[in-house]
Amino acid sequence: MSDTHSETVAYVRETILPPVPPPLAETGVIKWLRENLFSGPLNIALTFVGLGIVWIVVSTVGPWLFRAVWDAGSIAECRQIIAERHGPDASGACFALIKHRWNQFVFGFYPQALYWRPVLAFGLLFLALAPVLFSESARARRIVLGLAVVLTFAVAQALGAGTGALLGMLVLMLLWSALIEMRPGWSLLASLIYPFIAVWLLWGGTLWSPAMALAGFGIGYLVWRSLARFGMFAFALAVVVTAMWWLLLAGPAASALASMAPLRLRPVSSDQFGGFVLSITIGVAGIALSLPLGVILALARRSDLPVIKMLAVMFIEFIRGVPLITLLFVASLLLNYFLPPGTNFDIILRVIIMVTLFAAAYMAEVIRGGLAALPKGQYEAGDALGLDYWKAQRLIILPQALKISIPGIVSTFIGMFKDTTLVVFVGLYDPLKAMSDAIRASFEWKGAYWEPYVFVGSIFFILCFGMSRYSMYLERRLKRDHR
Amino acid sequence: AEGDTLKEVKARDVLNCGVNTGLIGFAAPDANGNWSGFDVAFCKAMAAAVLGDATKVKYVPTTGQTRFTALSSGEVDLLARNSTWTFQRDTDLKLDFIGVNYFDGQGFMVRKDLGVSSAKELNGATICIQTGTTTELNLADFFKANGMDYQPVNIDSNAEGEQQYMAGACDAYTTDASGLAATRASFADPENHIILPEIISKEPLGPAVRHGDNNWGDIARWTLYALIAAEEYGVTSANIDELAKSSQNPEVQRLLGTTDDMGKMIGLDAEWAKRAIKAGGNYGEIFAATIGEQTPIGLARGLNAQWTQGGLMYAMPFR
Amino acid sequence: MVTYTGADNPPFRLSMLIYDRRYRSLTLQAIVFILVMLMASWLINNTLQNLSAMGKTFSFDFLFRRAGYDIPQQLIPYNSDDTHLRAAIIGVLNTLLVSITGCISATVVGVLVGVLRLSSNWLIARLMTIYVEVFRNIPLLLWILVILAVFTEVMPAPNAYRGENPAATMILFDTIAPTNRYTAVPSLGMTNPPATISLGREGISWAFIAFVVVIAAAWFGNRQLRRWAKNVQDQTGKRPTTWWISLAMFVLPVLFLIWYFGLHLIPPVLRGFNFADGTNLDNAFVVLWLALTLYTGAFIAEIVRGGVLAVSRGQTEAAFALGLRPRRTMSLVVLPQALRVIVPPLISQYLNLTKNSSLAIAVGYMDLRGTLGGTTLNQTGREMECMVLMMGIYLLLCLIISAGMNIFNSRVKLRER
Amino acid sequence: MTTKTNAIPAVSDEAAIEIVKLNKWFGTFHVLRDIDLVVSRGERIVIAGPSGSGKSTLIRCINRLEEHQAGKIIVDGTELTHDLKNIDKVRSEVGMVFQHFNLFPHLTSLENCTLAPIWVRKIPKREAEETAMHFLTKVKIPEQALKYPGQLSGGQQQRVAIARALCMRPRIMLFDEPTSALDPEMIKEVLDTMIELAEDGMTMLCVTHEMGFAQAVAHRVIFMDQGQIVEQNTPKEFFNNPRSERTKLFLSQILGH
Amino acid sequence: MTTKTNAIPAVSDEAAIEIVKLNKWFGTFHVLRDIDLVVSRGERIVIAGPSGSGKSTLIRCINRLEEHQAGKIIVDGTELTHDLKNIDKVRSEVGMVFQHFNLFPHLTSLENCTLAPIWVRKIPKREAEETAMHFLTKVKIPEQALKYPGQLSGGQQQRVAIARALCMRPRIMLFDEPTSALDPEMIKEVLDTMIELAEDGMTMLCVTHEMGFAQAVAHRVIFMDQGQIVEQNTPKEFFNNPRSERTKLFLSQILGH
Ligand SMILES: Nc1ncnc2c1ncn2[C@@H]1O[C@H](COP(=O)(O)OP(=O)(O)OP(=O)(O)O)[C@@H](O)[C@H]1O
Ligand SMILES: Nc1ncnc2c1ncn2[C@@H]1O[C@H](COP(=O)(O)OP(=O)(O)OP(=O)(O)O)[C@@H](O)[C@H]1O
Ligand SMILES: [Mg+2]
Ligand SMILES: [Mg+2]
Repeated sequence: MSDTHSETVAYVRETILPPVPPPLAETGVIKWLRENLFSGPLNIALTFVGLGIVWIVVSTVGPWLFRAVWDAGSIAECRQIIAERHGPDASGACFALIKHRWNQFVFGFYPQALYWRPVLAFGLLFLALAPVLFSESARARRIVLGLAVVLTFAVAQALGAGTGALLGMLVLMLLWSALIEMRPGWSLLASLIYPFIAVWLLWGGTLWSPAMALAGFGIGYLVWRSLARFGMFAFALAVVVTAMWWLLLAGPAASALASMAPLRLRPVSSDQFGGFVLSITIGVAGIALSLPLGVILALARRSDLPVIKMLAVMFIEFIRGVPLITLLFVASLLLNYFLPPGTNFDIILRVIIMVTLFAAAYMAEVIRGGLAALPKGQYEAGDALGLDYWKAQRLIILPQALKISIPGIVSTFIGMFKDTTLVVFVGLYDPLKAMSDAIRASFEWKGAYWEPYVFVGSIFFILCFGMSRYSMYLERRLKRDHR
Repeated sequence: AEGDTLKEVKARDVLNCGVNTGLIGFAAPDANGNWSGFDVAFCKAMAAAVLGDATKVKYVPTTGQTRFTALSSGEVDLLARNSTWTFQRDTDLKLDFIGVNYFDGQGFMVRKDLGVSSAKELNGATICIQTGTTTELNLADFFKANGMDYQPVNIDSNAEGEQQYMAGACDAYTTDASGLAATRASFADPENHIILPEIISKEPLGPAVRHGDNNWGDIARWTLYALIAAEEYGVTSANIDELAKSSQNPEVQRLLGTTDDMGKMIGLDAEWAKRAIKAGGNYGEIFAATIGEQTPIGLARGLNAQWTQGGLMYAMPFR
Repeated sequence: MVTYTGADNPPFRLSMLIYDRRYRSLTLQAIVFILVMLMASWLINNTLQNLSAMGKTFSFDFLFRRAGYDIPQQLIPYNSDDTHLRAAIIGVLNTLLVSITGCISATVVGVLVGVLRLSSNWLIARLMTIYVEVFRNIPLLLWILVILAVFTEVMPAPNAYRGENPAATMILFDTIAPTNRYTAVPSLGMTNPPATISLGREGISWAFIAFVVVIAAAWFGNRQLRRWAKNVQDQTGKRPTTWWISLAMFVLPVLFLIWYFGLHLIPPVLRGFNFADGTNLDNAFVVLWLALTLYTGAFIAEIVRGGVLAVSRGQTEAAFALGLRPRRTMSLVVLPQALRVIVPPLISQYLNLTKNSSLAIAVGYMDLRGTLGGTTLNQTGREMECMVLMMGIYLLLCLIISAGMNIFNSRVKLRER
Repeated sequence: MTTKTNAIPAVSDEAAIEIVKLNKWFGTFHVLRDIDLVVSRGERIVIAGPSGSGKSTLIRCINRLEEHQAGKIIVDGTELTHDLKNIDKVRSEVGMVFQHFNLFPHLTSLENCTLAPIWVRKIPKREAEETAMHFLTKVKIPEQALKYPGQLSGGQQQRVAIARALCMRPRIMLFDEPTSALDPEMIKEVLDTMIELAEDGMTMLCVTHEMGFAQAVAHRVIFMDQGQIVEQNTPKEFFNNPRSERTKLFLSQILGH
Repeated sequence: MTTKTNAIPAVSDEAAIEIVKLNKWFGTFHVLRDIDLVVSRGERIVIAGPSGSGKSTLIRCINRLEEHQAGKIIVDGTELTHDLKNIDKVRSEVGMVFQHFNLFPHLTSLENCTLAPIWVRKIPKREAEETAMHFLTKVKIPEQALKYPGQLSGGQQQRVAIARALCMRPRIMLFDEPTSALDPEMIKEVLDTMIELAEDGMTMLCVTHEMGFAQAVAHRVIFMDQGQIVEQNTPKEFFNNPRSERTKLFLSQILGH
């Protein structure tokens, strides 16, 4: 019975049908429009609303941008030019303001002749970060390196750096790039030294001060290594020795060495910092310092020792529970109260301390997420091989956890970088408000509201958007790696 | 801290001077970050007196919020930031005002077309005011005393106040009369704005130092008097060197340290006052150069004229 | 059953403090604790020394002194004769006001934009992407300043509404007048006002209580109604149509009360320098609220989008294959799952918004920071006390928000193996 | 694999599904080309074919998870057009089981099974729960009724998915590779459930590569390649005596692995 | 499965592991109950038993991945107490291979193998690498030394894991279901490696259900159920002549599937 039935079903196709193109209504512009803009009454309405929005934006901002004036000595002159060109009621942007004062937005009151120093510090930042951030793809890394070197050099030259400075820059950057490509392991060490170079470049003075500060770490490390068999005590001793070095010997040693070979750059004091140089300095310092602190906090928060865990939780929740602005006020109003009578240090340094604490709490949460994402087996394998807690963390857990956390770290950084504008409220010259206000206080530019916002906003957008794209790229990559 | 500020400053070789973040005429950085203004001139005079070099000043911009703390916590050695001398600040805030360098009073500025000619007519008006200043308190008291209502618009900085006022976000802008004049002067159409005749408060502005270090307070106080006295005796930055050699006026001789060494009494050398005056000129010169009638700010001397001219500027005798 | 006590308990030796796992952790904790305590006492000692050197004390007396300054926007009565404490309370209320309204509107904006970003409409999706990226990548402070500038520069002055041929006209049937200092909106008036209960200086009108009671009752009734509807559905399979009953339950009593008290809107009128009779919403508040809404809204939009995308296509397909209509699929399948992904980051956005409301400083809105941490601090010179109090209050607010949201979160959490 | 050979019951002559000259494109890519297929009531069809040949797409067109652009699909007398009512009608008569189960993770197994009956069929809750328990018992996991999908093994989840589809009392069941996401031990559980269904005479279309299953229960095996039906035959003939070259190649691959 | 029957070499009398009245609880759940077990040097033991019977827990107690609450565990003369020094000593003498390999994904195979020798044993890097290559060659994947675990197949990963454990030159090896996460083709690779190890006379404790392996290399098979040792015997006796009812039931299940 089933056999008879089967006779009726048997079927074999002799010729394979070729694919044919879809009917006309299914292709081309018409289809695209139909599907993407006019696929239903709601969608048609939305499309018109969207067009309306675009029209409003373009018709208000467009002419203003279109009538922009780039060459004028004051806002009054700008208005006059616009009135001449476009009639008395026309309004237009006066970007002449930006042309006159761009350097203040970017460099604050940093001495003009020394602009190459922040530029170089910023360029070197990419060299320092490249081995960490672009370790995955050699091509991306080389592009970043190449761009950093060329752009830094070109910008420094355009800003009028001296020949000697230019030559030094070029040699330094090329050597460093070569190091990154040839000896990736060593270049990480160079990245660790970067902060000290940056401090020297930005603030100037003798190279020996940051070098001696750095030496403290070296000495501590040596002490620890040579006494490693004593475990925790070696570490404690190393900390003590390092602290002693900084407190007692570093200063005299630096001045002694400086008197032999000065290696001095012209000092620039903190109150000359402003604009984006200030924002980036605070942002980068904050993130670099908060990273180790965040790691420690994250480990403490995951620790099974209740006291340590509780302390970490208290710290993190406290910091995350108050606005950054109040912490900045603490930096400017209270920090001096907490220190021994008579001590007094730079407001930028105090702000960096507070921003660091602030970022560290957020960083700790990001890293905690990375730690939690690691399978338990990794910890167990470490234990089974006989690695102790710190070795297991350093060799196995943290390298993986930090890598997973990079996207979170980048977005923390973006948030923090944006927040650096708040330093205006403690009297520092951030690019957004303080600088704009300072420039607007002058007679020539009184009454120019929009132009500084457009300019500063665009720069922030470019920097932050770039970083967020980078973190998305990383996220995709990590997702792929994890399969 | 009651420490020896003079010693600290000398050791540091730079004077930390707290100034406004940007009030043109009084203290403002220019495009290169060079500070200038009436308050800044006093910082320079102090630096010249104490350190012998008027450029050895680090200007610490302070906001209305942070200024007193900056002083009391030792971040600045001297606060030269148009601050009003009040009882509470002098006592409870632990500051010492060392004198008055500008006698001011709070006033109102309105648009001419508002049709108001007296502050008493401002019932129900919207008024722009900087937060955290004595003006805020004076304003509340004035309207209360006159049984009037008003709507405050709080602003954070002078620049913002100007913006709001110009845009018509407030009917009146109130601050010290000097500030009003400066602001009005900077408008494209000063003729369309009037400053109402009422001055609703006394605003003696002066530099302040920390409470407790009397010697440092003396130095600041007498540096200010030196500037004022110099004007009284006709000592200017132009003729000072000559007068130092030739003047027969004993008061001038003592001031310039050619006879008595008064500097020793305050821990300085004999020529401290001479350097202070030379740095930016005497009081009158400073006034004229920064906020006087020849500048865009265009303030008249008024109360700030020498006592001999009918004003209140009166230096205590150097003897 | 044998009970086991620690079978091997070797006698205590000093070296066990380091080498025995149990004691070692105690040792470590003790050391860290002592270090932290030393650090804390060092800081406190420094502070005390510094304070005494300056002749200052640590006390909260100043809270009870006369404040002497006025505050533009107050939710409860206040004038310059009140104490600093009351000024601080005004500040807290203002912070709460802008935070709560901000959270609500940011959520609305965020959900709307997040959903529109997923729409099949190319243009709208692109516009929303631009909105999100632009707002997320530029500091909030800039948005506050720009919106402030828009309000002060673009909106007309109250004067513009004056005269025969005014330069500006009120919108929405002459009821709302946006100006460059405030937005004048109608206020509520009653022709038959009932008595008020007075509580010190604040008075609570019986009318207000009546409305609260009626709305609460309606809400409660609505819940019962839905429970009943669900029961009917469980019994018979058909869900009775209830929306018009619930609507009536809310609307009718409210209408009655409105009629009973003679409740009506009093439109703002230009009188003297300013609009009077209506309520003037301070621009400082409007600007801050708008900036917080738009800025946080962009972040919430991303969260919502992520949440919806996190529900796999398979889920909707399965629901469709079962014959569920798109609207039901959304409410029964997608949303319950998306919420689980959305809520935790949403909490932190609410926290951020609350904390960011302290940027009120840029527009002179008198929030907690503006009163206690601003003018009061400045007039009294009590940095330490004011900062401690202010940070404590912010911390408390944040803890309350996250506790509340965590309860909600634990209710939508998924059960896994 | 269970290869309990059962007498394949007779097939009614009524058409449950009628597909005529079905064509579908994704963009410009021609996925389904001139598909003609009539499925009788009670008939059980297994669809096989290499990856990307359009099997899933065909199945999904039948309950309109995908829209077709040319040709006709008539399910139980209702033609699938843009008419929403028709779509709803068809969907409530066609049950579907997915490769990845697609259970609703926020609902218990029981709630997964009662959701659609309550909201689509408007059946009282009590009754819906009884039906659900009946089918959960049928797929042999009544004890998992109150657990959440996340707490079940893959095989159990797929069985809940089958029960969920059955609770709508569909006349036709579609299976899209129901066992390919499962571990070997669990495949058996699910196939057993499906065989039992087959014995009840349900109309079934099943995309699968489980040859044992095909031989045990299918009336017809359809072999698809490049969006077209290349060969169809009884399982026995299909496996023992494939006619087209492609079929031979394909069989040699899957039997080899 | 390879069932190369090799002459099981004689076992020394020295005890490598001595477990006395071991008891362990998870919370209130009693996982291990009065376990007594002596493993001689060179002895190879296979542990079998139903899921949840405590096999893994027993193994993990031996290198203190889990803490026991009562009883004694003496490994190579060192008793496991809370004393960290003892724990370190034991761990460096006991190698462990996990079901899911737990290789370090950010290190190459070679680095995986040299990590512990360098940082725990403080062996110079050069020397550690030589040892590592030696063991990688022994597990037959010297050519994969510079690859990352993510680039290896499951079987290769497990062999790297074995090499990693061997590089510490342990006297005792513990295996916890080393093949159960692997595809059938790869199981053989790993078992072959383990058999080779066995031939070298390594003391081994292995939780596994691979009966072929047990018969080929084990001196003893231990059967656990509900946290206790229910039966132990030579492989031959155990499989052909189980005594307890439970063992019979268990054997019928695994041999059936
Ligand atoms: N939504 C879609 N858009 C574009 N192309 C698609 C879409 N869905 C499927 N395709 C393509 O259509 C073709 C047929 O897909 P289909 O899923 O029907 O194949 P299949 O026979 O089920 O394969 P498999 O055995 O891998 O499941 C494939 O080439 C696939 O890439
Ligand atoms: N960390 C833990 N906390 C609580 N209970 C646990 C824990 N680890 C294991 N158990 C329980 O202890 C019992 C024994 O677990 P164990 O992993 O030793 O079993 P097993 O014999 O290895 O089983 P399998 O063959 O499934 O691996 C199980 O019931 C398990 O649920
Ligand atoms: Mg498919
Ligand atoms: Mg196990």
